[in-house]
Amino acid sequence: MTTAPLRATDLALVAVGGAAGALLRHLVDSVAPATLLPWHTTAVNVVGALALGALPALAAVRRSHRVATLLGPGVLGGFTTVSTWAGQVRELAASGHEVAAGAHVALTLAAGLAAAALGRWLARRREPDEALR
Amino acid sequence: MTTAPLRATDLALVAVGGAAGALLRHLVDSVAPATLLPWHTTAVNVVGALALGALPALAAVRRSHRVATLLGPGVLGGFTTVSTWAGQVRELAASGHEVAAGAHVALTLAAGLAAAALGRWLARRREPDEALR
Amino acid sequence: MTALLVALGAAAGAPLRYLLARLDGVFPRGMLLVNTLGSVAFGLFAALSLGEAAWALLGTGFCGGFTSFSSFAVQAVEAPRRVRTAYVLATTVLAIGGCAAGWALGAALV
Amino acid sequence: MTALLVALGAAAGAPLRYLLARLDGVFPRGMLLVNTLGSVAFGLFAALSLGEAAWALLGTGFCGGFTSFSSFAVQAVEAPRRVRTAYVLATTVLAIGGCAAGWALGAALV
Repeated sequence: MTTAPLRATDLALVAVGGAAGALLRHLVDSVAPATLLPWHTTAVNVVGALALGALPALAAVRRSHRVATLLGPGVLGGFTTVSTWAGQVRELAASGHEVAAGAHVALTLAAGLAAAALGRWLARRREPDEALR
Repeated sequence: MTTAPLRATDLALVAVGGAAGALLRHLVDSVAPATLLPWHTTAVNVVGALALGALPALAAVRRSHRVATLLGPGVLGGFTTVSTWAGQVRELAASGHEVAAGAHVALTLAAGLAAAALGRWLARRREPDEALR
Repeated sequence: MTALLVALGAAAGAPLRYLLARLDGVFPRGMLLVNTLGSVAFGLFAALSLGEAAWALLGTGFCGGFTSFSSFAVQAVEAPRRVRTAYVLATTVLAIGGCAAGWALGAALV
Repeated sequence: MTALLVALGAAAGAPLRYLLARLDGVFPRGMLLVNTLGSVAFGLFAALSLGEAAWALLGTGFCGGFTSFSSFAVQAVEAPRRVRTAYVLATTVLAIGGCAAGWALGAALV
Protein backbone atom coordinates (compact mmCIF):
# COMPACT_ATOMS: atom_id res chain seq x y z
CA MET A 1 0.00 0.00 0.00
CA THR A 2 1.20 3.51 -0.78
CA THR A 3 1.82 5.47 2.37
CA ALA A 4 3.24 8.55 0.63
CA PRO A 5 1.12 11.62 1.42
CA LEU A 6 -1.66 12.33 -1.05
CA ARG A 7 -1.25 15.66 -2.79
CA ALA A 8 -4.14 17.62 -4.29
CA THR A 9 -1.81 18.77 -7.08
CA ASP A 10 -1.30 15.16 -8.13
CA LEU A 11 -5.05 14.56 -8.30
CA ALA A 12 -5.46 17.68 -10.43
CA LEU A 13 -2.64 16.61 -12.75
CA VAL A 14 -4.20 13.16 -13.15
CA ALA A 15 -7.59 14.75 -13.88
CA VAL A 16 -6.19 17.07 -16.55
CA GLY A 17 -3.96 14.40 -18.07
CA GLY A 18 -6.74 11.80 -17.93
CA ALA A 19 -9.13 14.13 -19.75
CA ALA A 20 -6.52 14.77 -22.46
CA GLY A 21 -5.79 11.04 -22.82
CA ALA A 22 -9.48 10.14 -23.06
CA LEU A 23 -10.00 12.85 -25.69
CA LEU A 24 -7.18 11.36 -27.73
CA ARG A 25 -8.78 7.90 -27.44
CA HIS A 26 -12.14 9.38 -28.46
CA LEU A 27 -10.46 10.91 -31.51
CA VAL A 28 -8.98 7.54 -32.51
CA ASP A 29 -12.41 5.90 -31.98
CA SER A 30 -14.13 8.41 -34.22
CA VAL A 31 -11.73 8.06 -37.17
CA ALA A 32 -11.30 4.25 -36.92
CA PRO A 33 -13.09 2.22 -39.62
CA ALA A 34 -15.71 -0.25 -38.34
CA THR A 35 -14.24 -3.77 -38.39
CA LEU A 36 -15.25 -6.98 -36.64
CA LEU A 37 -12.17 -6.89 -34.41
CA PRO A 38 -11.86 -3.46 -32.80
CA TRP A 39 -8.21 -2.95 -33.83
CA HIS A 40 -8.20 0.68 -32.84
CA THR A 41 -8.73 -0.19 -29.16
CA THR A 42 -5.98 -2.81 -29.33
CA ALA A 43 -3.71 -0.20 -30.89
CA VAL A 44 -4.57 2.38 -28.23
CA ASN A 45 -3.84 -0.07 -25.44
CA VAL A 46 -0.63 -1.43 -26.96
CA VAL A 47 0.76 2.04 -27.74
CA GLY A 48 -0.23 3.23 -24.25
CA ALA A 49 1.44 0.25 -22.56
CA LEU A 50 4.64 0.78 -24.57
CA ALA A 51 4.66 4.47 -23.77
CA LEU A 52 4.04 3.94 -20.04
CA GLY A 53 6.83 1.37 -19.90
CA ALA A 54 9.24 3.66 -21.71
CA LEU A 55 8.21 6.80 -19.83
CA PRO A 56 11.25 6.86 -17.48
CA ALA A 57 13.44 7.24 -20.59
CA LEU A 58 12.35 10.88 -20.63
CA ALA A 59 14.68 12.94 -18.47
CA ALA A 60 11.79 15.26 -17.56
CA VAL A 61 9.86 12.29 -16.16
CA ARG A 62 12.81 11.11 -14.07
CA ARG A 63 13.40 14.60 -12.73
CA SER A 64 9.85 15.71 -12.02
CA HIS A 65 7.24 13.79 -10.04
CA ARG A 66 4.62 16.14 -11.48
CA VAL A 67 5.50 15.48 -15.11
CA ALA A 68 5.53 11.74 -14.37
CA THR A 69 2.08 11.97 -12.76
CA LEU A 70 0.62 14.07 -15.55
CA LEU A 71 1.85 11.74 -18.29
CA GLY A 72 1.63 8.32 -16.58
CA PRO A 73 -1.57 7.86 -14.54
CA GLY A 74 -2.87 11.00 -16.24
CA VAL A 75 -2.55 10.98 -20.04
CA LEU A 76 -1.69 7.30 -20.58
CA GLY A 77 -4.10 6.12 -17.88
CA GLY A 78 -6.96 8.04 -19.49
CA PHE A 79 -5.90 7.05 -23.01
CA THR A 80 -5.86 3.28 -22.41
CA THR A 81 -8.90 1.41 -21.15
CA VAL A 82 -9.76 -1.98 -19.75
CA SER A 83 -13.52 -1.38 -19.62
CA THR A 84 -13.89 -0.75 -23.36
CA TRP A 85 -11.82 -3.85 -24.11
CA ALA A 86 -13.97 -5.94 -21.75
CA GLY A 87 -17.12 -4.45 -23.27
CA GLN A 88 -15.98 -5.32 -26.80
CA VAL A 89 -15.12 -8.89 -25.80
CA ARG A 90 -18.54 -9.29 -24.18
CA GLU A 91 -20.31 -7.88 -27.21
CA LEU A 92 -18.40 -10.07 -29.67
CA ALA A 93 -19.14 -13.17 -27.61
CA ALA A 94 -22.81 -12.22 -27.14
CA SER A 95 -23.29 -11.68 -30.88
CA GLY A 96 -22.01 -15.14 -31.71
CA HIS A 97 -18.42 -14.20 -32.63
CA GLU A 98 -16.79 -16.35 -29.97
CA VAL A 99 -13.56 -16.81 -31.94
CA ALA A 100 -13.20 -13.07 -32.49
CA ALA A 101 -13.89 -12.50 -28.78
CA GLY A 102 -11.14 -14.98 -27.84
CA ALA A 103 -8.77 -13.41 -30.35
CA HIS A 104 -9.43 -9.93 -28.96
CA VAL A 105 -8.60 -11.16 -25.45
CA ALA A 106 -5.45 -12.99 -26.53
CA LEU A 107 -4.10 -10.37 -28.92
CA THR A 108 -4.59 -7.46 -26.55
CA LEU A 109 -2.96 -9.36 -23.68
CA ALA A 110 -0.04 -10.68 -25.72
CA ALA A 111 0.71 -7.45 -27.56
CA GLY A 112 0.02 -5.24 -24.54
CA LEU A 113 2.26 -7.16 -22.15
CA ALA A 114 5.01 -7.44 -24.77
CA ALA A 115 4.77 -3.71 -25.43
CA ALA A 116 5.01 -2.89 -21.72
CA ALA A 117 8.07 -5.15 -21.39
CA LEU A 118 9.67 -3.57 -24.46
CA GLY A 119 8.98 -0.11 -23.08
CA ARG A 120 10.60 -1.01 -19.75
CA TRP A 121 13.61 -2.44 -21.59
CA LEU A 122 13.98 0.71 -23.67
CA ALA A 123 13.80 2.88 -20.57
CA ARG A 124 16.38 0.73 -18.78
CA ARG A 125 18.77 0.83 -21.74
CA ARG A 126 18.85 4.60 -21.55
CA GLU A 127 19.95 4.84 -17.96
CA PRO A 128 23.57 3.71 -18.37
CA ASP A 129 23.92 6.15 -21.28
CA GLU A 130 22.85 8.98 -19.05
CA ALA A 131 25.17 7.86 -16.29
CA LEU A 132 28.16 7.91 -18.65
CA ARG A 133 27.65 11.54 -19.62
CA MET B 1 -4.67 9.04 6.62
CA THR B 2 -5.35 5.51 7.77
CA THR B 3 -2.29 3.35 7.51
CA ALA B 4 -3.85 0.29 9.14
CA PRO B 5 -3.80 -2.65 6.73
CA LEU B 6 -6.89 -3.05 4.61
CA ARG B 7 -8.69 -6.33 5.24
CA ALA B 8 -10.97 -8.02 2.70
CA THR B 9 -13.18 -9.16 5.61
CA ASP B 10 -13.83 -5.55 6.54
CA LEU B 11 -14.86 -4.70 2.98
CA ALA B 12 -17.23 -7.68 2.94
CA LEU B 13 -18.72 -6.67 6.30
CA VAL B 14 -19.26 -3.11 5.06
CA ALA B 15 -20.89 -4.44 1.88
CA VAL B 16 -23.29 -6.71 3.77
CA GLY B 17 -24.04 -4.10 6.44
CA GLY B 18 -24.42 -1.34 3.85
CA ALA B 19 -26.90 -3.42 1.87
CA ALA B 20 -28.94 -4.08 5.02
CA GLY B 21 -28.89 -0.40 6.00
CA ALA B 22 -29.94 0.76 2.54
CA LEU B 23 -32.78 -1.79 2.54
CA LEU B 24 -33.99 -0.39 5.85
CA ARG B 25 -33.88 3.15 4.42
CA HIS B 26 -35.76 1.96 1.34
CA LEU B 27 -38.41 0.48 3.63
CA VAL B 28 -38.79 3.79 5.48
CA ASP B 29 -39.01 5.63 2.11
CA SER B 30 -41.77 3.37 0.88
CA VAL B 31 -44.02 3.70 3.94
CA ALA B 32 -43.45 7.45 4.50
CA PRO B 33 -46.35 9.75 3.54
CA ALA B 34 -45.58 12.31 0.80
CA THR B 35 -45.05 15.72 2.43
CA LEU B 36 -43.37 18.91 1.17
CA LEU B 37 -40.48 18.49 3.58
CA PRO B 38 -39.06 14.95 3.33
CA TRP B 39 -39.22 14.27 7.07
CA HIS B 40 -38.50 10.60 6.67
CA THR B 41 -35.00 11.32 5.30
CA THR B 42 -34.33 13.76 8.13
CA ALA B 43 -35.48 11.08 10.58
CA VAL B 44 -33.27 8.43 8.95
CA ASN B 45 -30.21 10.68 9.11
CA VAL B 46 -30.82 11.89 12.66
CA VAL B 47 -31.47 8.40 14.01
CA GLY B 48 -28.42 7.10 12.14
CA ALA B 49 -26.17 9.88 13.50
CA LEU B 50 -27.40 9.24 17.05
CA ALA B 51 -26.85 5.51 16.69
CA LEU B 52 -23.35 5.89 15.20
CA GLY B 53 -22.37 8.27 18.00
CA ALA B 54 -23.69 5.92 20.67
CA LEU B 55 -22.32 2.75 19.04
CA PRO B 56 -19.31 2.39 21.39
CA ALA B 57 -21.81 2.03 24.26
CA LEU B 58 -22.36 -1.52 23.04
CA ALA B 59 -19.86 -3.86 24.65
CA ALA B 60 -19.83 -6.01 21.51
CA VAL B 61 -18.74 -3.00 19.44
CA ARG B 62 -15.93 -2.13 21.86
CA ARG B 63 -14.73 -5.71 21.95
CA SER B 64 -14.95 -6.61 18.26
CA HIS B 65 -13.54 -4.62 15.35
CA ARG B 66 -15.70 -6.73 13.04
CA VAL B 67 -18.98 -5.97 14.82
CA ALA B 68 -18.01 -2.27 14.86
CA THR B 69 -17.29 -2.34 11.11
CA LEU B 70 -20.50 -4.21 10.26
CA LEU B 71 -22.69 -1.83 12.25
CA GLY B 72 -20.86 1.51 11.80
CA PRO B 73 -19.64 2.08 8.23
CA GLY B 74 -21.80 -0.88 7.22
CA VAL B 75 -25.40 -0.70 8.46
CA LEU B 76 -25.48 2.94 9.62
CA GLY B 77 -23.37 4.15 6.69
CA GLY B 78 -25.74 2.50 4.21
CA PHE B 79 -28.83 3.59 6.15
CA THR B 80 -28.00 7.31 6.24
CA THR B 81 -27.39 9.32 3.08
CA VAL B 82 -26.01 12.68 2.07
CA SER B 83 -26.83 12.33 -1.62
CA THR B 84 -30.60 11.92 -1.09
CA TRP B 85 -30.61 14.91 1.25
CA ALA B 86 -28.71 17.02 -1.31
CA GLY B 87 -31.05 15.82 -4.06
CA GLN B 88 -34.12 16.78 -2.05
CA VAL B 89 -32.72 20.23 -1.27
CA ARG B 90 -31.94 20.77 -4.96
CA GLU B 91 -35.41 19.65 -5.99
CA LEU B 92 -37.18 21.84 -3.42
CA ALA B 93 -35.16 24.88 -4.51
CA ALA B 94 -35.66 24.16 -8.21
CA SER B 95 -39.42 23.83 -7.78
CA GLY B 96 -39.72 27.24 -6.14
CA HIS B 97 -39.79 26.10 -2.50
CA GLU B 98 -36.67 28.02 -1.47
CA VAL B 99 -37.78 28.35 2.17
CA ALA B 100 -38.47 24.64 2.45
CA ALA B 101 -35.07 23.92 0.86
CA GLY B 102 -33.33 26.15 3.41
CA ALA B 103 -35.30 24.56 6.24
CA HIS B 104 -34.34 21.06 5.07
CA VAL B 105 -30.66 22.05 5.08
CA ALA B 106 -30.81 23.73 8.49
CA LEU B 107 -32.98 21.13 10.24
CA THR B 108 -30.98 18.15 9.04
CA LEU B 109 -27.69 19.78 10.01
CA ALA B 110 -28.88 21.02 13.41
CA ALA B 111 -30.70 17.85 14.43
CA GLY B 112 -28.08 15.54 12.89
CA LEU B 113 -25.09 17.17 14.58
CA ALA B 114 -26.95 17.41 17.90
CA ALA B 115 -27.89 13.74 17.62
CA ALA B 116 -24.29 12.72 16.91
CA ALA B 117 -23.08 14.74 19.91
CA LEU B 118 -25.78 13.23 22.12
CA GLY B 119 -24.81 9.76 20.94
CA ARG B 120 -21.15 10.38 21.73
CA TRP B 121 -22.12 11.69 25.18
CA LEU B 122 -24.26 8.64 25.87
CA ALA B 123 -21.42 6.34 24.82
CA ARG B 124 -18.93 8.21 26.99
CA ARG B 125 -21.24 8.10 30.05
CA ARG B 126 -21.28 4.35 29.92
CA GLU B 127 -17.55 3.87 30.15
CA PRO B 128 -17.04 4.82 33.83
CA ASP B 129 -19.94 2.48 34.74
CA GLU B 130 -18.16 -0.36 33.03
CA ALA B 131 -14.89 0.55 34.70
CA LEU B 132 -16.49 0.42 38.16
CA ARG B 133 -17.71 -3.11 37.81
CA MET C 1 -37.05 -6.84 -7.03
CA THR C 2 -36.63 -3.11 -6.29
CA ALA C 3 -35.46 -3.93 -2.77
CA LEU C 4 -32.89 -6.38 -4.14
CA LEU C 5 -31.52 -3.70 -6.47
CA VAL C 6 -31.26 -1.19 -3.62
CA ALA C 7 -29.31 -3.75 -1.58
CA LEU C 8 -27.04 -4.59 -4.53
CA GLY C 9 -26.25 -0.94 -5.27
CA ALA C 10 -25.43 -0.27 -1.61
CA ALA C 11 -23.30 -3.43 -1.43
CA ALA C 12 -21.09 -1.81 -4.08
CA GLY C 13 -21.27 1.78 -2.81
CA ALA C 14 -20.64 1.17 0.89
CA PRO C 15 -17.26 -0.63 0.56
CA LEU C 16 -16.14 1.99 -1.96
CA ARG C 17 -16.89 4.64 0.67
CA TYR C 18 -14.95 2.61 3.23
CA LEU C 19 -11.92 2.62 0.90
CA LEU C 20 -12.02 6.34 0.20
CA ALA C 21 -12.58 7.12 3.89
CA ARG C 22 -9.04 5.81 4.43
CA LEU C 23 -7.90 9.16 3.04
CA ASP C 24 -9.35 10.91 6.10
CA GLY C 25 -6.78 12.79 8.16
CA VAL C 26 -7.35 15.48 10.79
CA PHE C 27 -9.58 16.93 8.10
CA PRO C 28 -11.98 14.20 6.85
CA ARG C 29 -11.19 14.81 3.18
CA GLY C 30 -11.99 11.21 2.20
CA MET C 31 -15.59 11.43 3.45
CA LEU C 32 -15.91 14.93 1.96
CA LEU C 33 -14.88 13.51 -1.40
CA VAL C 34 -17.33 10.60 -1.02
CA ASN C 35 -20.27 12.82 -0.12
CA THR C 36 -19.45 15.26 -2.93
CA LEU C 37 -18.96 12.64 -5.64
CA GLY C 38 -22.01 10.68 -4.50
CA SER C 39 -24.17 13.81 -4.63
CA VAL C 40 -22.90 14.75 -8.11
CA ALA C 41 -23.73 11.24 -9.33
CA PHE C 42 -27.15 11.35 -7.61
CA GLY C 43 -28.02 14.62 -9.38
CA LEU C 44 -26.74 13.28 -12.69
CA PHE C 45 -28.68 9.99 -12.46
CA ALA C 46 -31.83 11.84 -11.31
CA ALA C 47 -31.70 14.10 -14.39
CA LEU C 48 -31.21 11.15 -16.74
CA SER C 49 -34.73 9.94 -15.74
CA LEU C 50 -33.66 6.32 -15.37
CA GLY C 51 -36.40 3.73 -15.06
CA GLU C 52 -37.61 2.77 -11.57
CA ALA C 53 -35.36 -0.31 -11.42
CA ALA C 54 -32.19 1.46 -12.62
CA TRP C 55 -32.87 4.30 -10.17
CA ALA C 56 -33.25 1.83 -7.28
CA LEU C 57 -29.85 0.36 -8.17
CA LEU C 58 -27.90 3.55 -8.94
CA GLY C 59 -29.68 6.33 -7.02
CA THR C 60 -31.23 4.86 -3.87
CA GLY C 61 -28.80 1.94 -3.66
CA PHE C 62 -25.39 2.99 -4.95
CA CYS C 63 -25.35 6.74 -4.23
CA GLY C 64 -27.39 6.32 -1.03
CA GLY C 65 -25.11 3.57 0.27
CA PHE C 66 -21.95 5.33 -0.90
CA THR C 67 -22.64 8.63 0.87
CA SER C 68 -23.14 8.63 4.61
CA PHE C 69 -24.69 11.28 6.83
CA SER C 70 -23.95 9.43 10.07
CA SER C 71 -20.18 9.34 9.46
CA PHE C 72 -20.24 13.00 8.49
CA ALA C 73 -22.14 14.03 11.63
CA VAL C 74 -19.99 12.01 14.05
CA GLN C 75 -16.75 13.19 12.41
CA ALA C 76 -17.94 16.80 12.63
CA VAL C 77 -18.74 16.44 16.32
CA GLU C 78 -15.39 14.79 17.07
CA ALA C 79 -13.22 17.15 15.00
CA PRO C 80 -11.19 19.95 16.60
CA ARG C 81 -13.24 23.16 16.68
CA ARG C 82 -11.32 24.87 13.84
CA VAL C 83 -11.85 21.86 11.55
CA ARG C 84 -15.51 21.37 12.45
CA THR C 85 -16.96 24.53 10.90
CA ALA C 86 -14.96 24.13 7.70
CA TYR C 87 -15.97 20.46 7.40
CA VAL C 88 -19.69 21.08 7.95
CA LEU C 89 -19.72 24.03 5.54
CA ALA C 90 -17.67 22.24 2.88
CA THR C 91 -19.83 19.11 3.01
CA THR C 92 -23.08 21.09 2.84
CA VAL C 93 -21.97 23.38 0.01
CA LEU C 94 -20.21 20.71 -2.06
CA ALA C 95 -22.96 18.10 -1.65
CA ILE C 96 -25.82 20.43 -2.58
CA GLY C 97 -23.80 22.38 -5.17
CA GLY C 98 -22.43 19.13 -6.60
CA CYS C 99 -25.91 17.64 -6.84
CA ALA C 100 -27.14 20.76 -8.66
CA ALA C 101 -24.14 20.58 -11.03
CA GLY C 102 -24.75 16.88 -11.69
CA TRP C 103 -28.41 17.60 -12.37
CA ALA C 104 -27.59 20.50 -14.73
CA LEU C 105 -25.16 18.27 -16.60
CA GLY C 106 -27.64 15.41 -16.84
CA ALA C 107 -30.47 17.73 -17.90
CA ALA C 108 -28.25 19.04 -20.72
CA LEU C 109 -27.75 15.46 -21.92
CA VAL C 110 -31.36 14.36 -22.32
CA MET D 1 -19.94 18.68 -27.20
CA THR D 2 -19.39 14.89 -27.18
CA ALA D 3 -15.63 15.44 -26.86
CA LEU D 4 -16.19 17.77 -23.91
CA LEU D 5 -18.29 15.14 -22.15
CA VAL D 6 -15.62 12.47 -22.73
CA ALA D 7 -13.00 14.78 -21.21
CA LEU D 8 -15.27 15.63 -18.26
CA GLY D 9 -16.02 11.97 -17.50
CA ALA D 10 -12.33 11.08 -17.62
CA ALA D 11 -11.43 14.07 -15.45
CA ALA D 12 -13.59 12.45 -12.74
CA GLY D 13 -12.62 8.82 -13.42
CA ALA D 14 -8.84 9.20 -13.67
CA PRO D 15 -8.23 10.79 -10.23
CA LEU D 16 -10.57 8.24 -8.66
CA ARG D 17 -8.38 5.51 -10.17
CA TYR D 18 -5.31 7.26 -8.81
CA LEU D 19 -6.82 7.19 -5.32
CA LEU D 20 -7.78 3.51 -5.43
CA ALA D 21 -4.39 2.58 -6.91
CA ARG D 22 -2.93 3.63 -3.56
CA LEU D 23 -4.23 0.29 -2.27
CA ASP D 24 -1.74 -1.52 -4.51
CA GLY D 25 0.77 -3.64 -2.62
CA VAL D 26 2.99 -6.42 -3.95
CA PHE D 27 -0.23 -7.59 -5.54
CA PRO D 28 -1.85 -4.66 -7.40
CA ARG D 29 -5.25 -5.12 -5.78
CA GLY D 30 -6.15 -1.44 -6.14
CA MET D 31 -5.82 -1.49 -9.93
CA LEU D 32 -7.56 -4.88 -10.06
CA LEU D 33 -10.50 -3.35 -8.18
CA VAL D 34 -10.51 -0.32 -10.48
CA ASN D 35 -10.51 -2.38 -13.66
CA THR D 36 -13.17 -4.73 -12.30
CA LEU D 37 -15.52 -2.01 -11.04
CA GLY D 38 -15.03 0.09 -14.17
CA SER D 39 -15.88 -2.88 -16.39
CA VAL D 40 -18.99 -3.71 -14.36
CA ALA D 41 -20.15 -0.11 -14.69
CA PHE D 42 -19.31 -0.09 -18.42
CA GLY D 43 -21.46 -3.19 -19.00
CA LEU D 44 -24.28 -1.77 -16.88
CA PHE D 45 -24.31 1.61 -18.64
CA ALA D 46 -24.07 -0.08 -22.05
CA ALA D 47 -27.16 -2.18 -21.29
CA LEU D 48 -29.14 0.85 -20.11
CA SER D 49 -28.94 2.24 -23.68
CA LEU D 50 -28.08 5.74 -22.56
CA GLY D 51 -28.27 8.49 -25.15
CA GLU D 52 -25.12 9.36 -27.12
CA ALA D 53 -24.23 12.27 -24.82
CA ALA D 54 -24.74 10.36 -21.56
CA TRP D 55 -22.73 7.45 -22.97
CA ALA D 56 -19.85 9.79 -23.92
CA LEU D 57 -19.80 11.07 -20.33
CA LEU D 58 -20.28 7.81 -18.43
CA GLY D 59 -19.04 5.06 -20.76
CA THR D 60 -16.26 6.47 -22.94
CA GLY D 61 -15.28 9.20 -20.49
CA PHE D 62 -15.78 8.00 -16.93
CA CYS D 63 -15.32 4.22 -17.27
CA GLY D 64 -12.68 4.61 -19.98
CA GLY D 65 -10.68 7.13 -17.98
CA PHE D 66 -11.19 5.23 -14.72
CA THR D 67 -9.84 1.89 -15.99
CA SER D 68 -6.34 1.73 -17.40
CA PHE D 69 -4.74 -0.91 -19.57
CA SER D 70 -1.31 0.71 -19.55
CA SER D 71 -0.97 0.59 -15.75
CA PHE D 72 -2.17 -3.01 -15.76
CA ALA D 73 0.36 -4.07 -18.42
CA VAL D 74 3.34 -2.33 -16.82
CA GLN D 75 2.45 -3.62 -13.35
CA ALA D 76 2.14 -7.16 -14.73
CA VAL D 77 5.56 -6.92 -16.39
CA GLU D 78 7.19 -5.54 -13.25
CA ALA D 79 5.54 -7.90 -10.76
CA PRO D 80 7.40 -10.91 -9.31
CA ARG D 81 6.77 -13.98 -11.47
CA ARG D 82 4.39 -15.67 -8.99
CA VAL D 83 2.23 -12.53 -8.81
CA ARG D 84 2.26 -11.86 -12.56
CA THR D 85 0.20 -14.83 -13.75
CA ALA D 86 -2.39 -14.39 -11.01
CA TYR D 87 -2.69 -10.66 -11.72
CA VAL D 88 -3.10 -11.07 -15.50
CA LEU D 89 -5.62 -13.88 -15.08
CA ALA D 90 -7.58 -12.09 -12.36
CA THR D 91 -7.78 -8.85 -14.33
CA THR D 92 -8.86 -10.59 -17.53
CA VAL D 93 -11.47 -12.79 -15.89
CA LEU D 94 -12.87 -10.14 -13.54
CA ALA D 95 -12.99 -7.39 -16.17
CA ILE D 96 -14.72 -9.48 -18.82
CA GLY D 97 -16.87 -11.40 -16.34
CA GLY D 98 -17.71 -8.19 -14.49
CA CYS D 99 -18.68 -6.47 -17.72
CA ALA D 100 -20.95 -9.40 -18.62
CA ALA D 101 -22.51 -9.30 -15.14
CA GLY D 102 -23.05 -5.54 -15.37
CA TRP D 103 -24.66 -5.98 -18.78
CA ALA D 104 -26.92 -8.79 -17.55
CA LEU D 105 -28.01 -6.65 -14.62
CA GLY D 106 -28.65 -3.62 -16.82
CA ALA D 107 -30.52 -5.69 -19.41
CA ALA D 108 -32.79 -7.00 -16.65
CA LEU D 109 -33.61 -3.42 -15.67
CA VAL D 110 -34.79 -2.03 -19.01
